[in-house]
Amino acid sequence: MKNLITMIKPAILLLALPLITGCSDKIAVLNPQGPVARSQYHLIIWSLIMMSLVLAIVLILFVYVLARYGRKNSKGFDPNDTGNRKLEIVWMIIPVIICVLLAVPTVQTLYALNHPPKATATPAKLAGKTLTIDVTSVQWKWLFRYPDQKIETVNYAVIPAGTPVKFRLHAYDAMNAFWVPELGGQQYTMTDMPMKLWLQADKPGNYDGRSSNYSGRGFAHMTFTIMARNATDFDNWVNDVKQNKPALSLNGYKKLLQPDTVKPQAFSSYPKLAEKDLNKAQMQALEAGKSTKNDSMQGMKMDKNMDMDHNGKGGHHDD
Amino acid sequence: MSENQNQVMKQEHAGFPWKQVIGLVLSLALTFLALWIAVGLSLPVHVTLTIIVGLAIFQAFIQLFMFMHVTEGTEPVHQVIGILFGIYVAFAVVAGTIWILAYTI
Amino acid sequence: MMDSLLSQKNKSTLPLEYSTEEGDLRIVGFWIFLAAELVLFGTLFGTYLVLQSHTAGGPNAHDLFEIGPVMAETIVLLVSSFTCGLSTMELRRHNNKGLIGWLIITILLGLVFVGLEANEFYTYAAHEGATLSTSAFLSGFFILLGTHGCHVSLGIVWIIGILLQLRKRGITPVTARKAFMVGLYWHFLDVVWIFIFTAVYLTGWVI
Amino acid sequence: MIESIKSFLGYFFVTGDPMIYGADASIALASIGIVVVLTYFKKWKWLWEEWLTTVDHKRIGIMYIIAALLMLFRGGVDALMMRTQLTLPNLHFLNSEHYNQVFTTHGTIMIIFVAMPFIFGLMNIAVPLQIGARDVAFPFLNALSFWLFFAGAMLFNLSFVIGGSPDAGWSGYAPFAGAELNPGVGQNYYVLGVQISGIGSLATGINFLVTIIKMRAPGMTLFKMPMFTWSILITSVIVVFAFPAFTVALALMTIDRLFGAHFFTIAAGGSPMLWANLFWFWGHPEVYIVLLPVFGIFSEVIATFAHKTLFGYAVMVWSMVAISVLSFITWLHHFFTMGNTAPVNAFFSVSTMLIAIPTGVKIFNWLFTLNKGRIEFTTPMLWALAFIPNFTIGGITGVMLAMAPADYQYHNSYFLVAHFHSTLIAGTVFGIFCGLHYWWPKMFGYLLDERKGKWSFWIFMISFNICFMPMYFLGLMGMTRRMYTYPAGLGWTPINIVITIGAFGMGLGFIIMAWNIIWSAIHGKRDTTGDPWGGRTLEWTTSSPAPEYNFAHIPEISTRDPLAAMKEGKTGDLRKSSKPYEPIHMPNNSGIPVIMSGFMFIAGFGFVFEWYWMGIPGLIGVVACMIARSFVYNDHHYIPVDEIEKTEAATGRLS
Ligand code: HEA
Ligand code: HEA
Ligand code: CUA
Ligand SMILES: [Cu+2]
Repeated sequence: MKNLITMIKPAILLLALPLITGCSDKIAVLNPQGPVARSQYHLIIWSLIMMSLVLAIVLILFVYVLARYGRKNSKGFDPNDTGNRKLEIVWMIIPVIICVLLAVPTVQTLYALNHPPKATATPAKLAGKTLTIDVTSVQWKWLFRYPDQKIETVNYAVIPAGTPVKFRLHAYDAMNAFWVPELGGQQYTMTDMPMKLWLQADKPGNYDGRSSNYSGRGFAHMTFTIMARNATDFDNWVNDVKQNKPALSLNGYKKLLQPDTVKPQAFSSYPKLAEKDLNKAQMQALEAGKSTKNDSMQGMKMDKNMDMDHNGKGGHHDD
Repeated sequence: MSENQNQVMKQEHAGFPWKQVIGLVLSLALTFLALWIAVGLSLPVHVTLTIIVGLAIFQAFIQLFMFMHVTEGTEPVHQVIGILFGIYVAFAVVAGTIWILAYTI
Repeated sequence: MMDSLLSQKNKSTLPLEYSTEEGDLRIVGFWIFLAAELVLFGTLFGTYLVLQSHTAGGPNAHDLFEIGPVMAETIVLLVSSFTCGLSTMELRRHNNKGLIGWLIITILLGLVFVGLEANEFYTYAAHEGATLSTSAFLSGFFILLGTHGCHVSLGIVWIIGILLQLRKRGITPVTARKAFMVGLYWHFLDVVWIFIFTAVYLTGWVI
Repeated sequence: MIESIKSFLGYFFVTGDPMIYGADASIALASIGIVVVLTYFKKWKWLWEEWLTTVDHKRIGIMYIIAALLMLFRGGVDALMMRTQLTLPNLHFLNSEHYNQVFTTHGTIMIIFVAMPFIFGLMNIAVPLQIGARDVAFPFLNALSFWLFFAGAMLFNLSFVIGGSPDAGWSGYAPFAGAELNPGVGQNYYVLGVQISGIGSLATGINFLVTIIKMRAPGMTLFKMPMFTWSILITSVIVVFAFPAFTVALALMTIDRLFGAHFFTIAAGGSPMLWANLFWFWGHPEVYIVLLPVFGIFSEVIATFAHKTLFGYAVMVWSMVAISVLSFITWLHHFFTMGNTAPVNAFFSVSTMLIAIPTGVKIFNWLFTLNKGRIEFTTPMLWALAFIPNFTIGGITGVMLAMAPADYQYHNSYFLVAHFHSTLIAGTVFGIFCGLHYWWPKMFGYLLDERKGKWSFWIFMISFNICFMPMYFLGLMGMTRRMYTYPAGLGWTPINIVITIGAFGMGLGFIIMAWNIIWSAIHGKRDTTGDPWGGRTLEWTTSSPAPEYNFAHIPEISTRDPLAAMKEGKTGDLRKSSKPYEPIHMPNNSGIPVIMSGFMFIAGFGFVFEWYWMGIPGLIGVVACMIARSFVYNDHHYIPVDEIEKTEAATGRLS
């Protein structure tokens, strides 16, 4: 039964997956380094178990019928076996149950992810503190703006470990998606709709991020690094940037907005204009001296905490 | 003898086009009613929207039955199911799009 | 109801347009086509409703829509649907003259409608500077109404073609089918207009 | 002057790439070759009368399949180019621009110009025969659908050498695909080429819906129809209701690009996300459009070669109905990560998962059809069997993707790429190969060679697993789709090497299949009985290939699987009838479909380049053809009795 063996092989591969995860930290999604990624990881493992079960049932039946009835003169041939209500109900009910078992944690996780993760940083005075970073995707780079620290970085961001970080996501031109697999799942960036993504790193370390939504020529190089540091290192880094890095001039900022790939950089300040989170069309209107009025996607509130920006002009509300 | 065949007979021989006239009068009445509710009254927006959409659907069914004879033909069940499925999908695309992209209007 | 839907196999009692197999097939096919059109317009409605508030600083529904012209268009179209219904009735009576007469009145009303709509568009463009590329709202508006208007215009051309054939051949199973189908089409466009009236104009005034 | 001509040519023809010059040259050579051969053998008239103007569903089906096989070749070469580029990190086999065009054309071609036409081809061939009809409801429209598809496909493919290919992915997301960020003609080719063939698809949907509900042989009630016919009925419903949304989406994008509207733009309040919404409103049902028909094929093939009727017929039907209803309310699962509220994501997560239930019902019913059967391992049966485990993997990973919070981690990664190839290849492609081998004798009168068929099956199927199973891991390792290259040191390299090996293995399998087709045309076993497999349904009661009129007498049936019932002696002979023949009423050939599609092509090409002097006359030509058609009253002819007698005698069916 050569054919059977080759058919089973992929299944074995899939079943072996949870085992492999133990020994390789290269599988980023299965190597969660923060609470958000971890809750998704639990969901993934749970679904893998259920799915392995389904696959196992199908494979066992498959192998059985082929082995038993695949021979030239197998016994038990019965052309009148054309249906069986009871059996059919069984294989309707079991998938229903499996779907319920998958749907419940799915919906729970979905709602849970709307809230910031619990801070784990010590000392205790850090608890309850969050950090906000405004992220802008530009063809083909990532701009990170720290509205509270008033600094800006390109293609990398430093965050305090153990502290929930709220990334507010915008796009200047094409859609992209902001993904740091070890810290948690992705969100799109869009020109007309600011979105948010809570992430948190358990411990200091560097985590690779990349755009996961295709945006043109330089898309493959649209990578960044999220560097988690402990609280004091983070503060030191902020001070260092403030003191030792150049300011981002208006011209420099506009240059960054041109489609191109660039190296990681940091700036001790950013121009006022950057705060407005203009998209490409608004920027062009501004340059041409026209009004920058544009409509954002009204009503698409991700939750009550986040007010949408109805006229598309700066003005963030902090919660 | 089914109801529809009777209708066909009636239409072919009756003198006055009652069905058409009633259809017209009803549509005009409903149109003006909707206009009055929308512009003349000042009910809460959601109430107004619900009522006028309801009226529009009612009027669409008048056209469908009074003028278009959906239930006529050799096997009208086919076109009735077709239209119903069309309504289902059209509803999905309109309601879904609004829900996803602009549910507060 | 269901019963009568299923039990109409008996062709002899049915009107002429169903008398040939081909006629029967085409009418069912046309119904399915109309159901597909329902989705097509549904998509345009969804698009319009989502973009309705995206006026980008340009004129909005309140600035543009006026009750007078809109009601004129609506009444003309509703009446044309009525005259079209009368034409189908004459078809059933095998009265070719009546059929042709009502069809002509229908297309005249249709032409008035198209004229009114063109005038409406022209007014918006000329007086308010509202064009297809002013804002997403107006893109949605012009394309939704334009698609409907194109359908009406196409309907007019189609009716003219049928009138020619009716004059030459009289009422035959084939021409009867064509006249019946164009009637369905015309009523369908009326249904679409009812929703345009509601979702575009009334809603525009309400919000 | 010379300069301006030069610069025009530089803009018109794609330049600067040896691969493209190669394509230019081979297109020119192939065209010249075809013209020379046709002229030399004086075949122009034959081509025009027998093929280009035909309205015969069997010939249209064959033309669909030939076109689809050619497109599969093109899409496959695209795939192999991508795989070559991705074998190792930092390769420069393709540069970024070129790679982007290649995955865009690969995806679009495979879905729209391979999967769809292949299915349309098979259903054209089999459905009228299975229901005992002489043709489809609207033969003229059928020809028009084919030629519109063909015009769209040619227009799309032209982009490779003239003007430049689209490069925004097969899903063409705004705003990247809009005029602002993507000037040039590439995206115009995409919107117009796909639009033209889409209109043809919509017409096909209506045509087959009416054919199946109205033209079944006497006695064949809905619940006595063969399962393939059922699957096409339901697929047609999905086509009819999904395509209008796509028509609108493409039209709006065209208007944005050509006439400056703001549906999906960044500026003036346009909503890029609206494109995604409309695209997937069609896009998700589309995957079932290419899947349900192959479910039908598998049902036929599994029943035939297990020598049993299908297990749980009624449930098989109702599960497809359920899938068609659900398929319209799950589209958002393609953009869970676009900032939807939790209730929205929750609704679409659950509605998506629900599809697993009817699909699972089908899987188990097939397994129980095999149970207590007498399984015969023919080539079509192998494809059908391999489908079951391989597709299940694709399906369950689909359910994993349906869990929105988990999808935040899979979306747009190679996990997704693996999922959809597992469903599209193990489902659709295995299915069309299965149907191709199964109905081949009915199409051409000879069988494909079993030995070569099995070789190509095993090589293709094993390579498929080598190619796509590792992609799941690659996705979890963080590799995203649509990357033209990747850096070393992430652990991705070994996996990519394996994948590429698998891809070339699939190419080898495909070459063997092509060789099999050529070889069998010359040496293949002829099918003289019309029933080479021991079939169960009506298409096997007529001769192979079927005569122009399909059945000399319209068969009357009283059971499901009428041919099987006849063989068991339960009913009378379906092949011969003692009744005298009557002249058969058949539709006339018409040149209008091909001419009209030619005008459509011209119009499309004109609009691609925004040459309205060309586009508008093209459209006028289309309308003129329509008007001309509406005045054609005399479009049928009769096949005389003596001709029928001659044909029937030749296949030994004269009683
Ligand atoms: C033929 C094509 C095909 C088919 C059949 C499917 C079937 C399914 N697909 Fe797939 N899908 C695609 C083609 C297809 N898909 C494509 C092309 C894309 C990507 C497009 C792009 O972005 O370019 C995609 C993307 C895609 C996504 C988006 C992911 C993302 O972008 O992040 C999702 C998410 O929910 C999804 C889910 C599903 C599900 C739940 C099914 C279900 O129908 C599967 C049902 C089948 C089974 C489950 C197996 C058998 C069942 C049993 C044995 C019963 C028991 C099982 C359970 C109870 C679980 N698909
Ligand atoms: C039915 C649909 C279908 C089919 C059959 C395939 C078949 C294949 N696909 Fe495709 N694929 C898609 C639909 C399909 N794909 C879609 C929709 C996308 C998304 C596109 C997008 O992102 O927009 C995609 C994307 C996609 C990617 C991701 C690209 C990226 O995101 O960067 C990859 C990468 O490996 C890939 C690989 C393959 C391979 C190796 C095959 C193999 O099965 C191919 C088998 C090979 C052949 C049949 C070759 C035949 C030709 C020869 C043998 C000729 C040999 C001659 C010479 C070498 C000169 N596909
Ligand atoms: Cu993105 Cu709303
Ligand atoms: Cu989907």
